[in-house]
Parts: sequence; C-alpha cells; structure tokens
Amino acid sequence: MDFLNEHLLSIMVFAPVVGMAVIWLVAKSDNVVKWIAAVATAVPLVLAVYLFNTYDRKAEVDPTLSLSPAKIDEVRSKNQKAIIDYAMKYNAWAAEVRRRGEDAAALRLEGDEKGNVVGIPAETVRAWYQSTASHDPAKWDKRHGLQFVERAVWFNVQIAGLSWAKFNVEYFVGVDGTSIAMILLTALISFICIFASWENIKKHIKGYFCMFLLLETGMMGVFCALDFFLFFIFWDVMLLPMYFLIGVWGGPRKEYAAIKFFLYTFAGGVLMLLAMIAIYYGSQSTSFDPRYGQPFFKLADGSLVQHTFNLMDLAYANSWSTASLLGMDFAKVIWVALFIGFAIKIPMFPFHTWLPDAHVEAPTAISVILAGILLKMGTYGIFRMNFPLFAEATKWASGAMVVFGAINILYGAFCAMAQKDLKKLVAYSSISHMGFCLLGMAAVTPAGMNGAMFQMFNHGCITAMLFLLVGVIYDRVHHRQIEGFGGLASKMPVYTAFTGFAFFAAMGLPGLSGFISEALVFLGAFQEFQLATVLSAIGIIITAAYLLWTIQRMFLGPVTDRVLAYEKEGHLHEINLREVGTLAPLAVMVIVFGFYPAPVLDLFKSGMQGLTTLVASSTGIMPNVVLAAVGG
Amino acid sequence: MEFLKVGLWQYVVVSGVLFSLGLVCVATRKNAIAVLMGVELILNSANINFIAFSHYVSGAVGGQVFTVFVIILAAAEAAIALAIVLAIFNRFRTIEGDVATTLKE
Amino acid sequence: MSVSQSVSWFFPELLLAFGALAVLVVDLLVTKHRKKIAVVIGGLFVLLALLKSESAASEHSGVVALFSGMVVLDPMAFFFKLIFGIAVLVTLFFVYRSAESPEANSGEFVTLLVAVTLGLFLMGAASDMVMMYLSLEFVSLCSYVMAGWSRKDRRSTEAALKYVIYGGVASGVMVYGMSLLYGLTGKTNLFEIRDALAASAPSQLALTLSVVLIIAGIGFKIAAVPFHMWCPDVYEGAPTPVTAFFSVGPKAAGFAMMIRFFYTTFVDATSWGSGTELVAVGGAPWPLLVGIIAAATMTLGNFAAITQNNLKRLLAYSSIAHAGYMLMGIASMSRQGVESVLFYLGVYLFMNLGAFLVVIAIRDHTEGEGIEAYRGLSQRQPFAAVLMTVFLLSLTGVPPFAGFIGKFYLFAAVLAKGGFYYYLLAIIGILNSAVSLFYYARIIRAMFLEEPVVRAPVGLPLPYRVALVALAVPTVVLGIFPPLLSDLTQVSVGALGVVTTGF
Amino acid sequence: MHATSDLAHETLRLIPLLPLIGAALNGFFGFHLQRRFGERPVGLIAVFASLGAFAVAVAAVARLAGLPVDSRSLVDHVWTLFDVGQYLDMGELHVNLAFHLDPLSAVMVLVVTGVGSLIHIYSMGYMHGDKSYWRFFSYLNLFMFAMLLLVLGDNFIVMFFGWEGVGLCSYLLIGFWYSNRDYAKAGMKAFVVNRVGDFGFLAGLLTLVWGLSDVARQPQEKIRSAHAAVIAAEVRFDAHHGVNAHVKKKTYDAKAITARSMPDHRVVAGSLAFRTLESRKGELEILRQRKLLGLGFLTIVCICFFIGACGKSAQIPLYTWLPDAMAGPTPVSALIHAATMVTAGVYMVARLNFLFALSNGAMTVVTVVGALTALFAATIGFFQYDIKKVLAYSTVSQLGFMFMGVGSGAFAMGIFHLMTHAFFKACLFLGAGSIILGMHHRQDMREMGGIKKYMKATWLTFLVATVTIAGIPPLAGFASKDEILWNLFRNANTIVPGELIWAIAWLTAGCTAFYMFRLYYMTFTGDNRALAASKHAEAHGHGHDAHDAHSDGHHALTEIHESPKTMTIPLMILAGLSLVAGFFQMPFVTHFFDAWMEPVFRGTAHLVQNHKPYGHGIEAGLAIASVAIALVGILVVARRFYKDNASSVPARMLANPRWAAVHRVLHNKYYVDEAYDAAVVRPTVQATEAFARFDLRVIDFLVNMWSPIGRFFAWVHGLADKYVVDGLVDALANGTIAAGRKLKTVQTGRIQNYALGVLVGVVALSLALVAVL
Repeated sequence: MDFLNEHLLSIMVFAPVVGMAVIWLVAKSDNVVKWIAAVATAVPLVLAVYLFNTYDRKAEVDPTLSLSPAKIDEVRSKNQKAIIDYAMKYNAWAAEVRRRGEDAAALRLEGDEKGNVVGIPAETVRAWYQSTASHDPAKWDKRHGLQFVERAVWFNVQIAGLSWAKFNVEYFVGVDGTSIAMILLTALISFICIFASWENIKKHIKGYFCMFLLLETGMMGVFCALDFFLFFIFWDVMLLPMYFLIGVWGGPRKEYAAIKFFLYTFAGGVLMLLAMIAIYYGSQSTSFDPRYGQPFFKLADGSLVQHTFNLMDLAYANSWSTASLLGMDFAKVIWVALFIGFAIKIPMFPFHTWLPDAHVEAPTAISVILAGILLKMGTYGIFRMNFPLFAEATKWASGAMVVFGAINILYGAFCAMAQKDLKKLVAYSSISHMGFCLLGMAAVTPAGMNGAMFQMFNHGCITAMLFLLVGVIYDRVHHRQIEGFGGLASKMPVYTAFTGFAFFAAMGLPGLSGFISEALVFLGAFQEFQLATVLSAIGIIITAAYLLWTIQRMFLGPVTDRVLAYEKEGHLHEINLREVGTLAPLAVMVIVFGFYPAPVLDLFKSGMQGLTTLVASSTGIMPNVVLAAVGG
Repeated sequence: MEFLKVGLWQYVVVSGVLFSLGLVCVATRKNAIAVLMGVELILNSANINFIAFSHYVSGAVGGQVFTVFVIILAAAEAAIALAIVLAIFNRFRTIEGDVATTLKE
Repeated sequence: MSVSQSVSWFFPELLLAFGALAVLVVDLLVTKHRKKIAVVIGGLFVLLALLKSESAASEHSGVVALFSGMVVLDPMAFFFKLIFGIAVLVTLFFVYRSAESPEANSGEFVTLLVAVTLGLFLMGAASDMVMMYLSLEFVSLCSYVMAGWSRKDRRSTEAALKYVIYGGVASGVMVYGMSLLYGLTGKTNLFEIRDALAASAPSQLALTLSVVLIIAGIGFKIAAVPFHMWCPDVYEGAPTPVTAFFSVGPKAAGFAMMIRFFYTTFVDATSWGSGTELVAVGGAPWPLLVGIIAAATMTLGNFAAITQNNLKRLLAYSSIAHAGYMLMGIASMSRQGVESVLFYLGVYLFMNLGAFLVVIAIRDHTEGEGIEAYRGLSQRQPFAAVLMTVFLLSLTGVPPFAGFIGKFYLFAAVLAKGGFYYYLLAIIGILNSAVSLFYYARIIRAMFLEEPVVRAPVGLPLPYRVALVALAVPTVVLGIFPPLLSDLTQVSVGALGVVTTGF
Repeated sequence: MHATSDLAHETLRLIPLLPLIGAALNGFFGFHLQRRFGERPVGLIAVFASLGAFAVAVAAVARLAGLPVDSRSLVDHVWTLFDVGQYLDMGELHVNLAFHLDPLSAVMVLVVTGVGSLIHIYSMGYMHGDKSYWRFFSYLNLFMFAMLLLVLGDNFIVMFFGWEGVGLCSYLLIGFWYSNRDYAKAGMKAFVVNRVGDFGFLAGLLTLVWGLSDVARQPQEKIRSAHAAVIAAEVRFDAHHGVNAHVKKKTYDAKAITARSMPDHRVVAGSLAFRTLESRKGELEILRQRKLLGLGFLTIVCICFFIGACGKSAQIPLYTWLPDAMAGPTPVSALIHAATMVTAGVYMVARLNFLFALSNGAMTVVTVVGALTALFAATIGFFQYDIKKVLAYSTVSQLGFMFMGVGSGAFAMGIFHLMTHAFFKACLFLGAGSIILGMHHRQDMREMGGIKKYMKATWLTFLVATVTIAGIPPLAGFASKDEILWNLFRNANTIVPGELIWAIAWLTAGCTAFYMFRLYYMTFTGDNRALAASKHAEAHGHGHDAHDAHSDGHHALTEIHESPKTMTIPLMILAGLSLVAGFFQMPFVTHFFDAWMEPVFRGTAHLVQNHKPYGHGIEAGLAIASVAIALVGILVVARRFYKDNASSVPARMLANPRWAAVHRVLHNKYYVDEAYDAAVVRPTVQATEAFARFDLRVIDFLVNMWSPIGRFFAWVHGLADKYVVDGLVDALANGTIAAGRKLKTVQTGRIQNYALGVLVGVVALSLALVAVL
C-alpha cells in the first residue's frame, strides 16, 4: 500500500501505455485487445477514484508559501540585507581570484570551506540557512496544496565549464485539487470511451486501442506533471495518437480534419516551447547562497541549480531575472505566447476552427475525448502556467481574456444555432461553453476561478454525454443531419430522455452540475467585468434556444416518413444497454454534483487558495492573514 | 618609381585579379572543363597569396608548404573531375535530344 | 610532440589507411561471388579503428596535439570519430544488403568508404589550415567518386559531375580565404592564429572576407545555403546508401571543422575554462554570418522540401534544413550552443540513417522512391511504417523522440544567449520546424491514411528489421533519457579550445 | 432582524423531498408499474407524495404559527452548495442548500401543496386512459418539487433552482403530447421566453452581489452609521405612524437595536440568503444612494429582477408564452399556469420587498407594467373562443393585479390576491377541464352551450368561481382585489399617481367581469351546439362529415357526461375556498392576513408610503365603485349573451366596420406574436446563419489560406530550384556535351549577369583588401 501511495500517479500515468505494450506484443484476437484496453483504462479509473477519496481536502495550506515573489523579496531583503552584503564581498574576492587565472572550479570548492576567510562568519551562514529552511524549495508538499508528490531528477545536464549551471529536468508529478478533478474526468471518460468504441471501431482494432491508450497516458501525464518540460513532453505525446485516431478511423474528410488538428496544435506547442525555454532562462530563485554568489534552486536530489522547469519553484520561489524581452515586458510577452498556445486547445476564437472539423470527422469516442478532456487542457494549462507564473501579467491581460471569453460564448452559441449537423452543433456548443471557463478565470476572483475549474469538470461530463448520444444515433442511421429526423421521441423514448437530460444539463439548468459552475463564473466575473459578463449571460438564452430547437426538430412532433423508413429497415432500435452504461455514470455525476457540488469544489480549495493569494497579492491586495504570517 | 618596387601588395593584387578571373570563369563557362580551369585559377591565386605572405608576413615556410599541398590536390582533383567529365561524355553522347535533365523534377 | 610520439597516438588513422589497402588486396584475391567479404573486412577495420580511438581517448584525458599541431586528439575529435564510425558501419551494412549497392566493384567501393573514413577522422581532428584543406579535399575526392559510382545510371554520373564542379569551386574559394587569413596572421595553425589575433587585431574587412570565403568551403560540405545547390541533385542521383552516408558523415565532419575553426580561432582560450561567457577574439562577425546562413538554410531547405515527391530528394532538402538548425547552435557562440550541435548530430545520425534505411528497403522491394510508393505502407509493411513514423517524427522534433530533445537544446542555446538577433533566429527556427511538419506529415499520412496503390505486402528481411530497430532504439531512448548522449557531448565540448601553442 | 431568531427545523426538507421521491419513482418505474398494475398505483404514488408534502407543510406552518410573532422563522440547512473565497476579504461567497419558512413562504407552501394536491387528485380522473399516465404524474411531482424549492429557498440560488425547475416542468408538461408539433413548439416558446426573464433575474443578482461586495470593502464605520440611520428611521416610523394599529406596538431602543442587529459584514458578506441580505441595512442604504447608468443602483437591480418576474409571471412584454402554454393538459394549466408557477414572479417581488421598497422607480415600473398587462390581457380576453385561452388571458390579467399590489407597496395584499386567485382560477381551469372532458376534448366555446344541464357539479363550482373573479362581495376575489385597489389609490410610492393606476385597475375589473361572464354564458347557458350539430349531421347522413372540421376530426358528440368524483370533489373544495378565503382579509372586517404577514414586511413598512390621507369613507366609496363596475360588466354580457349565446360576437357589432376592426385586433391579440416573430425571432435566426457563414467563409478561410501561402512559397522556391540551381548545373552539363561534340570551348551562358555581379563584388573586395593590407 505504501508503494501504491508513493507511486500512485506514476502507475496511473503509465498503466495505459503498459496496456498498449501488452496489446502490441501479445494480443491476437480483437476481443482480447478490447479487454486488455478496458483493464488498462480501469486501473487509472480505480486509482483516480481512490485519489479522489483519499485526497486530504482539509490540508492546511501555509499562506506564506504562496506569496508573490516580489513580496518574498521585500520581506527577505529586510532580514537579510547583511548576508547579501557579505555575499557581494565574497563575489568580489572570487572575481579577483579568477582574474589571476586560478581554476574556477577549484575556487568554488575552496569557497565552501573558506567561508570565514572571505569574511562571512559561519554563524551568519548558518542563520541564513535556517531562515531559508522554512521555504526549502526541495520540498513541495501539502503545505503548498500538493499531495501524492513524486519527485526525482530526470536529467541534469551539465553545461561544460560551468559545473553548477545545469540544464535540468525533473520527473515531478503531484496533484492539487484541480488536477484531481481533471484526472478523475480523464480516467472516467477514457474508460467509458473504451466501451463506446467497443462495436463501432471495425478496422485496425489493435492499432486503435494502442493509440487510444497512448493518448490516455499523455492526458494523464499532462494533468499530473509539475515540471514544465515533463508537461510539454506529455502535451506533445498526445498529438500523435490523436492525429491517427482522427485520421485513420475518422469520417469522410478525416485527412483534412486530422492535418488541421495536428498543425493547429503543433503551432500552439511550438509557441509553448519557445515560452518554456524563455521561462527557464528567465528563472531566478529567491533563495540565495553566498557560497555560490548566485541564487539557486534545489533539485530533488539536493543539487543546486541556477534555472529550473519546476513549476512550483517557478511560481512560488522565483523572481524573473529579466525585466524585458525585446523592449517589451518579459512576463507579458511570455504570458501571451503561453496563452495562445493554450488558447488553441481551448479553443478560443479565432483559433477554434479546427474543432468543428475534428469533431465531425472523429469517431464518437474520440470526439468524446477531444471535447471532454483535451479542451480542458487549454484552460488547465492557463491555470497551471499563466496564473501562478505570471500573476501580474495575468491581471494585466484579464480584460482581454474576458473579451475573448464573451466572444467565445456568444459566437459559439450563434454558430451552433445555425448548424445542420448535430455533431457540429455540439462542437460549437463546446466552444461556447469553454468561453465560460475563460470568463471565470479571467476575473481572478475566487468565485470566478472556482467556477471556471468546476465548469471544466462539468463540461467534460456533459459534453461527453452529448457526443456519446450523437454517436448512438449515428450508429443507427449513419447520418447526423438534424433535418433528417423528426418525432424520434415516440420511437426511441429512452434515447430521447437521455438526450433531453444532456441538453438541459448543457443549458445549465439548476440542479444539474453545469449550473453551479456557470453561476459561479457569472458571480465571479461580474465583480470585475460587468458589461462583458452581462453580454455573456445573453448566451444562456441563445443556448436554450438552439438546444430546445434541436430537441423540437429531432424528437418532437409527428414521426416523419424518413424515421418511419429507418424503422422499417430495422435501424431504429432503442438505445442498448452498453450505450446506457456509457451514459449513466456521467448522468449520475451531473445530477449529484448539481445538488451536492461540495466534493469537487472542496478539492479546488487548497490549490485555489495559493493561486488566488498569489494573483491577489501581486495586485497589492494582501490578505491580512498572510501579512501577519510574514511579519510584513 | 616607388610603385615599381615589387612588394607585397603587387602580389596581392595579382592574386586578387587572378581569383576574380577564376570566379568569372567558373560562373560564366558552361563547359565543365573550362570551369575546372577556373578552379585552377582560383587555387593558383591562393598559392600566390600563400607564397607572398610566407615571404613578407610570416617568414616561416608554412605558406609554401601549403602551396605544395594545394598544387598536389589540384592535380588529384583535376584527374577525378576529368574522369567524371569523360564518363558523362561517354554516357550522354549516345543519346539524342534533351540531355542531362534527368534530375529535374 | 615529436613525430614518433605522435604516430603512437595515430593508430586509428593508420589502421584505416591500412584497412583501405587491405580491402583492395582482398578484393583482388577473392572470387567474384564472394566479393562481399570485402565489406566485412572493411567493416572490421573501421571497428578496430573505433576501438583504438576509444582506448586512446580513455588513455589521455586532456588534449594532445599531434604532428606539430596538425591534428589534435581531444574528446570532441573522439566524439566525431564515433559518429563517423557508426555512420560508416551502417553504410557498410547498407552496401552489404542493398540491391542498389555497387556489386561488381564492391571491393573498390569499400576501399573508398574506408578511405573516406580516414578523411573524416582527420577532418574532425584537424587543427591546422593545411590539414583542414587536405582532409576536406580527401573526403571530397572520395565522395565525388562514390557519388558517380553507378556508372550505368545516368543520374549517378550527372550527380558526380555536379558534385565535383561545386566541390572544386568551394574548396578553391576556401583556400583563398585561408590564404588571406594566413596573410593576416602569418600562421596556419588555428591556435597560433588565435593567439596572433588576440595579440593584434587585424583589419576587420580582410578578416571578414577571409571568414566568408572559408565558410563557403565548409558550408559546401554541410550544404548550407547558398552553397547547397549540389545537395539535392547529388542526394537524388547517388546510390541510396551513398546518399545516406553523405547526409551524415561529411556533414558531421563539416560541422566538426566549423566548430573547431570558429571556436578555437575566434574564442578566447581562457574564457573556455573560466566558467563565464565565451569571449570573442579577432572581432570577426562570424556569429552573425553563421546565423544568417542558418536562417536561410533552414528556411530554404524546408520550403523546398514541401513540394518534393521523391523521398530521397525530400530527405536531401530536409537534411539541408537540419544543417540550418545546427548552424543556429554554432551561431550562438556559447558552450551550450556547441554542445547542442554535437547532441543534435548524434541524434541526427540515428534518425536520418533510419529514415534512409527505410527508403532503401522500400526501394529494394518496390523500385520506388516517390511518395506514391509509401501510400498505404502501414497495410503493406506495418513494421517499416511504424519505424519510419518514429524517424520522421523525431526529425520533426516531436516528443518523446530524440529529435525533440536535440531541437530543444538548440533552441535553448539560442534563447539562452538572449538579444533580439537570437530571439529572431529562434523564432525563425521554430517556425521552420512547424513548416517541416508539412512534408514529414505528408509521408506519415501517405503511409497511414491513404490507400495503397498495390496491395501486395512488402517484404522486409530480418537484417533490415534488426538494423531498423537498432537505429530506432537510440532515437527513442535518447529522447527519454538524453544524458546518455549529453554527458558525452558535455565532455567533448569541455576541452575545446584548451590547447595553447607550443607543441 | 429576523436572522437572529431562526429556528432549525429539519423537516422542512421533507416538503420538497417527498414530491421528488414521487417523481423519481414514477419516472424510473412508472412505465412498468402502469403496464403491470394499471394507472392506480402510479396516480396514488403521486397523490400521496403531494399530500405528504402538504401534511408536512401544515405541521411546519403550525409550528411556525406557534412561535412568537417576531421569531416566526424556521430554517433547514441541508448542506453547503458552494463556499468559495473565504480566505480573502474580497468576493467571498457562501451559499447553502437551505430552506426557510416564514409567514410569506408558509402561505406559498400551503397554496402550492394544497392546491397542488387537489389538482393531483383531479388529474387521476382527467388523465385516465392516457398511455403516458406515469410520465404525467412524474412530471407533476417534479413540478411540485421545483415549486417548493422556489418558495422555500433560503437564498437566491436555491430559489433559482426552483425557478428554472418549474420552467423545465412547464416545458415538459406543455409539450406533454409532444407528437403534436404545435404543442411542442408552445413548450419551447415558454422555455425560451422564460430564459429571457431568467437573464434578467441573473443580471439583477449579479449586479446586487457586485454592489454588495463592493460596499463591503467600505470602512466599517460608514456602513455602521448608515445602518444606524436606517434603524433610527424604522423606529421613528413605528413610533409616529403605527398604521398597522392591530400590530402590537413595541418600544424600541434605537441604540440597543443598532448594537444588536448590526451584522458583522465579514461573516455575511458573501451570503446570498434573503434573511442575511435583508439584515444588511447599512450596505443596502449605501447602495441605494449609488447611481448606475444614470439610475439608482437598486432601481437597476430591481428592474432586472422584475424582468425575471415578467418572464415567469407572463407580464408585458414577456407574456406571449402563457396563452400558448394552454397546449398542456388542463390540470397543468390549472396548477402551473394559473395557481402556482406563474405567481412565482409576484412571490419574488414580495420576497425581495426589502430591495424593491428602496426604489420608487422600480416600484413604479412594477405597478405600471402590472396595470398595463392587466388591462391589455383583459381586452384580449374579450373575443377569444378557446375556453382555456380566455382563462389564460384572465390569468395574465390577474397577475397584473398582483403586481399592482406588490408594486404599490401592499406586498401582503399582492400575496393575498395570489392566494385567492390560486383558489378560484384553479377552480375555473379545473372546471374548464371537466367541461373539455365532458365535451370529448372540445375546447371551442362556439361548440359549447347548455352544459349547465349536463354537468351540475361543474356548473355550480364554475359559477362560484366566476362570481369570485368578477369581484362580487363577499367572495375572495372581491376581498383581495379591493384591498389592492384601495392600496393603489392611496399609495404615494409610484412616480405615476396612484389614482391613475387605480383607474386602470378599476376599468380592468369591469373587463374581467365582462369576459368571464361571456365565457360563462357561452358555455353553460342555451343549447349545446356540438350536440345539435352532430344530431344534425346524423340526420343528414355522412355527407356532411367534412362540415365538422372545426371539431378537429373528433367523433361526433353524442353525449355529455359529468366528470368522475376524483374531479368534482377538488372542484368543490376549491369553490368552497373561493367562497370563504376572502374572510382572511375582508375590507372593514378582518385583517388576519395582514397581521400574519406583518413580520415579513415590517422592515419595509417605513419605506412604503401608501398613506395618502384618504379616510374610510373614500375606501368604502371605492369598494362600491369596483363592485359597481363589475356588475356593469356582468349586465352588459347578460344583455348580449343570455339569450343569444350561440353567436360568438354580437352580429350587430361586426356589422359596424369600426367595431369589426377592433374585434379583429383583439381577436388576433394585437398581433404581438407576429410582431415578435418579425422583430426578434427571425433576425436572431438570420444572425446565427450570418455567424455560421462568417465562421466558414472568413475565419476558416483565413486558416486554410495559410496552406496556399505556404505552398506558394514552396512553389516559388521550387521555381528557383528548377531554373536557377538546376539551370546552372544543366548549363554545365549542356556545355560539356556541346564541348564534347563540337570541341568548341567558348560558350557564354545565360547566367552571365549574375556572374558579373559576383565579379564586381569580388574585385571590389580584393581592392579593398589590398588597400587595408
């Protein structure tokens, strides 16, 4: 059990890829392939549920540990001015030695012992160490809202001649509340999607499930990774399986859709890569070691490094060494680059056009994954990177984010209303709903951010249901044109009930989970951005209109001749048990969290606390409790 | 009469002119053999430089050694190049019509 | 170090020289249908030379200058020897297996290949302009012949002609540049030149001119724009195993030479060991020049590759583009830049040879190099299709493959340097790698998404499979655990520029 | 003030829970139950769920009534819905799933569960034979659940749960017979129009929370002093006016109150509970003084909320859905679209009295909209033929009355009218349902007539209800309507003079009597026309079947029968309630209802200025006037229709072109639906199509254009590759061949110009080199 607890996340992340290997190497018959895939996705699901239950929601987060770097600097400098003075003297001496041509590496080693020689009393150094101990960057744990942390140095490349300026990447996974919600969603939807693909995938079954499992590993990894490099690797690992899943098993225009998806996402990834490297070199620890004469980060194995990819370090123990980039504010430039990278995934207007195509062409299960999980990565990335790393830039850009959020909501809704293809309609509705996430997070109020996170989770469940339902009817009659149906309610009442339920959930009907998140988003966003929020709220009218209109056209009214013809041809059988089985868990979650959202909302608290404090403190609003704790 | 006194710069000018001529030759000739001759000009302009600099600047024999190697390699290169030219001539002579455009896609 | 002492460090090269002759002799002795024994013997000698270099490298930890500073024995030279050795061994394997291989004269061909290995070894270690020129010409001359090996194939002959003409001009221009540099400093040894430059700054114009001309010569070897024009034609025209070799061996040697030339001649020796930024010497604006060439090279390479339908030609252009990426690392004028180039070369070796191996395998079976031969390959030969995908994705720079780490290091090096010029360079590079996706993805799409023209399965003999896996494993493993290679590159760069004069 | 004395009462949650269980049982198992055991268990589950809720409610209200007047407040906290931002001073938000029973919600709960139970019982008879019997009862119970959430909700969010939930059930029940396209469309219309209202609700809520959280950041002292000022005003008012003389006077110590009732704003800052909001007098006072968009801050908030109320309660301009909603089964019309759901807006305004009372502007809007709607809908009711449509417009009109009541500050009277209306309108609707069933699903009054003879019980109860709604004393309708009229007349709250609004309301009362008695006469007196027509058709053979088109293909009517007991008993109970309910609050006689409600509206008493110095004499005069105009209305109808009830409209009237035009306009409901269609629906659809086109043709085009651009570059480079690079090489090769053939050595190529450039450059460089060396 200890082993499980210590390596829970790793097992979860890599179980699918192990399943993939087993399938590739062992499985001969299609059924075996499917069952192995089911098991490989069941493992993360079980673990995710375990995680969801065992995550300590009550863990106290130390408010001082999530201070903005500027604040830390301020406090530190007050106490440690003397130490830094000494350190500067030491540096001057070291430079002198270097000028005399002695070996620099040897010098540093000597420096360790010769601390006293250059005028730093040993007591001072010891005192200084103690003062940094409370903020030991090597330990990221519950006090920062992180649990189930696994951390090891992955590689630590030494740059020649500079023995301590290392190029380091850590295998650093851990979860806070946001990640757990997303992990649970990922595990559940992946598991469901195995069964949604059970009968629909007819060619290259082995390849399909291999790709599917690889995709799941990528998704899980993204939500667990706390090292930017690791994050990026997982992010790009998803790209390929998705490309094939759309491109091989997709609909008639699958090549176009697959390439479009691939290029869009790759372009986003490229921006992120640039930003990531810039972040790495811009990072500068707030911890200072007089022996080295430079600020340092501490790796998992205790070695000290100058720069880091560690997201927690970057967020909470870092002050950017560069103020400007090409004459522009460093933080803002990087913020925008990261944001665009993530916005493509959300997808945010005007980067959204890959989505309808990808959805329409992708097989049902893949549409579900796309909408249910992949889109969330965009917003998750913004939460995980943009917010904590560049709190001030976030505040600076929040106006623009809100505008884009409002545009997404309205634009998506209007476009959805005009769609003739049911799947495209649902795709556009996704765009609209993801706008709520943007809107909520942009406000940087607790309500807005909680709402945005909860919306990510809820939209994952709801939209997954919608796409599954589209798949159900498509499997029967092999088209999705809304006009091709009419009066289905009389012929497929259970299917109608499920669709109606999902549609109302998408509408944000109170009592279903979408409402809580939308309400929180509105409440949070309105505090800061009144006009945009009110305009966005018009979206709820349009949403109701297009969803009800769709129900009206497809299900209500007299049974049309075409539907009768389908029935005569024997296509129109009622939704079967397997399909109900894929829908029911999601429906239950939608209802339960609609009335009792606490289990999920409580998750966000610990993570959100640090984040909100960080962003808020960067804007000058310093909560009293925090001020008291740092003695400011 | 100062300019008649042969010094470094005369060598350099000669070599520069030779180099330029070599380049022109390389650039303008369509005939492979003529191009190779251009290359020879370039190499020899370098040789002049080496020898001149060896004498005027360095004082050591490094440049002259370099020149010897250049001459040797020029010969080797010429041999191989001519063999290839010959091969191409042998190959294409028998073919009527458009020639040597195989590689154009 | 005296000549006799030097010779004792020179065993690998001597082994190669002997090996070339031995192959020739053996080829004369054996009967016609056992010619392949020459390949084996050649391979053995190359392997021996490699092992010998390894023991030599482990025997001395620092830097040894041989033959009055003509060549140096340092970790970087060893690193490159490793690359050349692997490249040649793989090429020998291609020659052994490929239907395209020059059967009739395989002994002579192997002789050439072993000889060219010697040239490459020297290129990687040359620290004197004389040796630079000699080794470069050595490699070039052998290459011309290899390119035109298939005398019956008009394309091959044509390629040889183009190669020899461009090569001749380029080396001529380089020699002229060297003569100017010699004139400015009075030295031919790179270390001495550096010291001379440090002692008194020469005329910037003349120095720049000489640098430009020398870049032309080296740029020809690595097919940098605008000295790349021979490349696509030669790659397409030459026999595929030769192309595969050209795309890796001489290119890597060109980079070795470039690194050594710029980073010993124009970088302050003390700054190498000091732990600070590298300090320039002489003041030639070579980082700018190399950077511009890098940008042009990758842009041209990528855009030209988009329209190609012949896979060999496509890979030729892609190799131009990759040269561009690597030049970026050189332009960064930092240890990290050099290290990233070395790393990339190491990775590039595997992924590019892998891609070529698939091309050879497919060509053997279908006689096709065009993209239509790859349509539906996933159904006809899934193994090759999957591995080809791995190689192509690695070339694109998609994680978790090694190509991604390589590119990451390159971009990181450039961005770490900072400043408008380097940011611009990095952005151009990033955009280019996005563009490269177009044509690599096209192949992947053809293999997986399109229906095959012919449905018959494509056979893939076991040795091919083994070789492909052998190339794919590093491509994946280095992506997941780069220190395996980067530890080596770090050591290689560490000693660069350490040697001072006084041999 | 009440916040301090809340009592926990955990049975409150049972009130909504029982119907929810009923709905779930029928929803999941009803189909099988009905198939295996018939309708009875299905119906009984629903009825008992509803009755159970009623019983629990009665018990809870009894407990409430047993408490001292000032502490009549029961709270049931179930669990926390969301609780965000407690770690920051700003923007915190704490919302519970909690129920609150006070005198106001007690009335509502009793009405909802009581009338609801009766209608459940009635439905067992009415829906007999429907194959989706189980679905109907499931929906009906679900509605009860949602409605109870609405009225019991302790805060905005729980109220909104119910608010939307009843909307959903309304949608489901209007489209209950979904295979009829028009019915389904009516449901959709109801939902979408309600969504417009919800948008208003949401906007109001957001603005309010924004304002409050902003004010919460103000210095404590400022809020404290504002709070003290309000309390002082309340105390002054109670000391000097004491209008509600029947309420026991209390002596207030202003300072003590200030100290006691000043809430810690940090604790309650983010609560959306009505109780806590009400107690934040200081913040509200500061907000009242603020401006937003040139209007009072709270005026904006209240108008937004009122838009929500308009949607739910079918007021201008969002009333159009309600008449269409008559597509649903008649019990639904009675329960949802007359007695309960549509009154939710009135309830909300009353519930938010502490906000509305702070803004005269908003009060004016509420009153004026109510008045206009009342008159407008009443006039439309004049010439409708569908019996349910007439009742629907009547409902709209009566809702207008209620809004006039709450708008004029007589919150208790608005709620009183809500209650009495629930009784008599439910009775009317159920009566209409009984008639429709008796007439074999005929709804057109032109086919009816003479039903008095066939359906005694229905006739009698219907008559009672009709008289009640017409406002004849001492029935309930008179009592509640007269209280509203009187309060309108003397109110000084609204910017528009109260007397003017009274006049409108008074006119409307006459109209009400007119159209209701028109309905009564057309339906109950004379001979039955459908029966006659079918007899006629029978006599003349089958050739005239086509003539029967207006009966929608029903079989010819052969007999009219009285409805079963399950239907008539509820009718009788409701009629009885209509008779007696007025005595809760009869002008000049009893003031029980007012007294019961007093604690709820006490906080706003000093703000509501319905105290123009009119004496009891005027009050009596007005009462007489309102009875008089009702009688006039009845007499007009009686003259026209008593004998000649066959013609829908007096023929003489149609003969006059001017009257004919009026008739046409009224019969077509002022063409509002058509106008909406042209002004809102079609433009919206067109806009969506425009957006979709934009997406496809502009955004996607821009994206796809990158591909040709890339290809163009590649193509350009390809050309360069072909003509420059290859050209060079080809020229070489060509030249070599030519040399081999002709042994001519001199040939110049076409790349000379390029070469010349190189030459010039190199020479220049060489010379420069020489110069510097």
